[in-house]
Amino acid sequence: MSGGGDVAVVGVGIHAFGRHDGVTGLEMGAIAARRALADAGITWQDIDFAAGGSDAAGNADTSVSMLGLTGVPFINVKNGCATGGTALTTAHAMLVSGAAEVALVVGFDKHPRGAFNPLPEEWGIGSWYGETGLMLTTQFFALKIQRYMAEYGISDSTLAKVASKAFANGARNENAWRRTPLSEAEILGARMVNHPLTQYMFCSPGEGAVALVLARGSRVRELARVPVYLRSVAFRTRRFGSFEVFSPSIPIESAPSATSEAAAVAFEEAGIGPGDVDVAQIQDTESGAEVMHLAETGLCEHGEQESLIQSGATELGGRLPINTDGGCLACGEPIGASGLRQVHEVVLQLRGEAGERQVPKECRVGFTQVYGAPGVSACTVLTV
Amino acid sequence: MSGGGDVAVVGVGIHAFGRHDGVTGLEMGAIAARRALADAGITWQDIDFAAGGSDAAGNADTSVSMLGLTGVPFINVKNGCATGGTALTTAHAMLVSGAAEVALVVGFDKHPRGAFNPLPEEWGIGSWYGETGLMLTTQFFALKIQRYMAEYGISDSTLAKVASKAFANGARNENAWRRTPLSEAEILGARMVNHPLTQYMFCSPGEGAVALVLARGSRVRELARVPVYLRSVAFRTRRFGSFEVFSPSIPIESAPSATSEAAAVAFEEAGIGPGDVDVAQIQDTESGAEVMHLAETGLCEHGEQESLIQSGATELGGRLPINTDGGCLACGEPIGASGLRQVHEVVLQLRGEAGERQVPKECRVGFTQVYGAPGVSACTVLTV
Amino acid sequence: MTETRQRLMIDPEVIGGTAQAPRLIGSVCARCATVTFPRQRSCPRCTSEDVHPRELATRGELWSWTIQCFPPKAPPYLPGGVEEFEPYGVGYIELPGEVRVEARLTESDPERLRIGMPMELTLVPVPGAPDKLTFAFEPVPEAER
Amino acid sequence: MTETRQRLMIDPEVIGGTAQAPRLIGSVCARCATVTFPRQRSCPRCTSEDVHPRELATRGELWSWTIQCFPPKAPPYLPGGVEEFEPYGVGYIELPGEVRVEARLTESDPERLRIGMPMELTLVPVPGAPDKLTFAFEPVPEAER
Ligand SMILES: [Zn+2]
Ligand SMILES: [Zn+2]
Repeated sequence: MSGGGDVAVVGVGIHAFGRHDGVTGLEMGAIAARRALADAGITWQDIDFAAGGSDAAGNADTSVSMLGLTGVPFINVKNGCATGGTALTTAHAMLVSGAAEVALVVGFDKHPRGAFNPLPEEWGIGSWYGETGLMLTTQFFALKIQRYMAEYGISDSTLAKVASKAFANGARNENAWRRTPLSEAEILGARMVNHPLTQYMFCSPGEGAVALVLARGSRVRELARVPVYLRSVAFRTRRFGSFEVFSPSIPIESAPSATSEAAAVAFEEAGIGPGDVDVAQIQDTESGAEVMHLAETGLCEHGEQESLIQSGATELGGRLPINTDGGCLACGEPIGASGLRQVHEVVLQLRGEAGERQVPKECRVGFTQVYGAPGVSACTVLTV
Repeated sequence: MSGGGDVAVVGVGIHAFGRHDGVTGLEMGAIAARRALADAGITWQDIDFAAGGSDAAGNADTSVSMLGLTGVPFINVKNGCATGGTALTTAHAMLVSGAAEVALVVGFDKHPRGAFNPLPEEWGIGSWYGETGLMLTTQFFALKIQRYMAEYGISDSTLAKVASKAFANGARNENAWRRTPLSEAEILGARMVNHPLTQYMFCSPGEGAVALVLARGSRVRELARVPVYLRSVAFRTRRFGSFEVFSPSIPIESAPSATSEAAAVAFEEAGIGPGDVDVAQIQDTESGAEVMHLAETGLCEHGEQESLIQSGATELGGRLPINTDGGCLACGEPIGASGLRQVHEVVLQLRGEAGERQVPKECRVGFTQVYGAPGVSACTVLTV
Repeated sequence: MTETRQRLMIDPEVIGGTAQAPRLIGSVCARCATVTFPRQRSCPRCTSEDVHPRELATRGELWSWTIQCFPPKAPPYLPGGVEEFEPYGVGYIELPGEVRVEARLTESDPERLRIGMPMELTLVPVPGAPDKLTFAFEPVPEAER
Repeated sequence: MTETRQRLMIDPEVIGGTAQAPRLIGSVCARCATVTFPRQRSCPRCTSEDVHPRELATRGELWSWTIQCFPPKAPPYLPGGVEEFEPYGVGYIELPGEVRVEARLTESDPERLRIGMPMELTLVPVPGAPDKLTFAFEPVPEAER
């Protein structure tokens, strides 16, 4: 993507994740937007393009009635869990194309307890699929990691360690939802949801909002204390043969996942390799997802996760800290907000402003990866 | 928008509008996409970016399971009636930014009979608004045109003439839904819906799909028999003081509408004036909308519509043919498809391929305008 | 109005005052003086968050009107049960120097509505929930104009 | 199986054959030979529209499995009424040279499931709609392997 090195995140804002009775998703989005604008030292009138989305909490552009009716072009995007990534992609393209100089992206959601009730028809599948009891994301995750564990020798202990790390990091994040550390034994001993995944290995539908202000060219230096450059943003849909959610069948011939491809493109466009990454946020809808995405993104080899995670390398003080804000497991999953939360966290880490959970080593290169049904993955590379 | 003159529509495809039992909205979208690809002489594998949307018929990117799992980045947009316009804006930015060379946009929808059931909460309004009986788009249109008619001297006869023209044009369009001509008297004498608007002055929720293939640079000349250049695409949200749907109050201080601003930007970026337009498709959710949008877009002065329409200037053989395919009134409104239908029709007219409804004069400049709740307008200028 | 005393307002954030003397609650911006209805947390004109509640004027002029000739869908409309639907008037009333407010009208005869006529705030039962009251505007009688 | 004779398949586009000898209906691409399930109008691999229905093999190997330990939401699930929810197995079965098919398993004990075990197509009542049949895979008895 030409000119991408010219675009930077110049402001970030977040509304705490969790449960917030009496505040709508749209209001959380507006609050996050105001915080991002304040962080950049600008006002809503300075924004000349906006993109945003939620999965279940209304049309993002409706927030103009709270932020101000400035006439700004505002695109609503809707790509499941990858919504934040596609909002970012859209804003990035508008900046690079020259159509905008300062853009805002916002993602928010507010899911009722135990939400996520996809209907087969919306996914192009017959109603028999849901009626038979196959239309569950948790099943998909379990089936995928079960096979992966058998192929690559991943242990139940490693799944549990991913979750215990998430809750340890969440305990240091004032914007996280689950802030109580849990031991590996507590996680393994919890209620089984879908073998091999127990209750604490899954994230829950939640609430929250994140906004980012992006700028290009000379506006970056005007606005940012510490500009964090968006070196690339890439997203891909699934190829034939990738194993994705809500698949009544999968081909025997396998293909790289959408994540593998998006990550490869993101690294290539940034001119930076996975080995250069100092800190990363990757989609951890459940423990197994973090394990598999570690290798799919190129951050390690397939099978290497077992030793990497068991050695503590992905913890805050490790060689490759992953999901330093607690990820989806500790923050919960407000679908529209998750992808932007990852970028928000990487920006804080690269600025050295992550407080109690600041990675102790020097961080110059960050990476994010968000994955959404039915096989959409969006990755970014960010640098200071 | 820099470089916009370099982007052209190189393929168009449509699935007939109307009622189509047994075909899903997603399938209609895939059919339209295949026709657009065939029109451009390429296949789905040649597309390196896609954007699309529907309001109520599922996630556009799901259609990759029908079109082929090529890994293509596919952004779903959702901006009400302006969905087609924002899909086009997104694809245009991806092309101009250099992130893509050949892009597909697709819009489709399938609304049940008498659909459109907006909930106040989704629009950031309290539930009292709907419970009191104020949450109806038809009311808004009636209230807006009632005031406009009093201010600018528009007659009931002019409202009826807009509708009778639409049905006359629809009768010549094999892809239209309502193909039976209706006289001015029949339209005026029909059931009153919201004074001053009768049954036949409103479009109905419907079904249909449209897809376009866009290309930039050297790919345009390789792919298009007759390239139709997308000289500009602009969209704007409402400003404070514009009178838009679902407004519990409107300020006394008035402001230009989102349409006025989007149209002005589109003309400015194209370097073409409203007086140069040979054929235009503008949002005619009901007769009054066409009347008001004619002036808001700059195609005539406020108040001039009465003489313009009474003189027949907006008919197929007139000086400024409007909604030559029958518009929303004759085609119905599948929300996600409407904005792209307008571009599809302008492309046919500029290519001289509109068959029975081809405008008799030479057409070199086309214009489209789509408007959606809550005050989003998208305009394009197209030339051969 | 006596019989309405025990009834609840459809939304006390929107309608204040008393059943005898209801007031619509809007907000006014301390920075730019813009008046909105219903109450907003921030100013849609200047984006200031320094906005305060304000009871709006109870009289104004009819700025536009229509007749709702068919029953709205439920939800969001509260259906009137099985009894027959009665068309009702809807309009925007310009409260001088404040804002134009959308409301039901007590008058539903198109022959008796004209742009510019004086209108006054009143309360009417919520259709389908007659234990609740919502606001409406009624024509000011000739004698009181 | 006798008692299943009068029951309807949950979707005759998906399950063919007879109640005694059911077959899953997929499709095969005339251009690239890719097999899909359920039947598609076009080939997800090569995008050709020259695809034809095909009855899939009835035996294969368990490629992955899980146990559904909690009741799915309804809709889309057909609820089993008030009786207690019974955990059920779910898996992908690799039909050799064809495709991996997702299905309910008749076995729901995790100790008795292992990747690679031989499985065979059968029919089971649809939970909550026992007048209808859906497909499932059951372990092939040791003796028949
Ligand atoms: Zn103000
Ligand atoms: Zn094929």
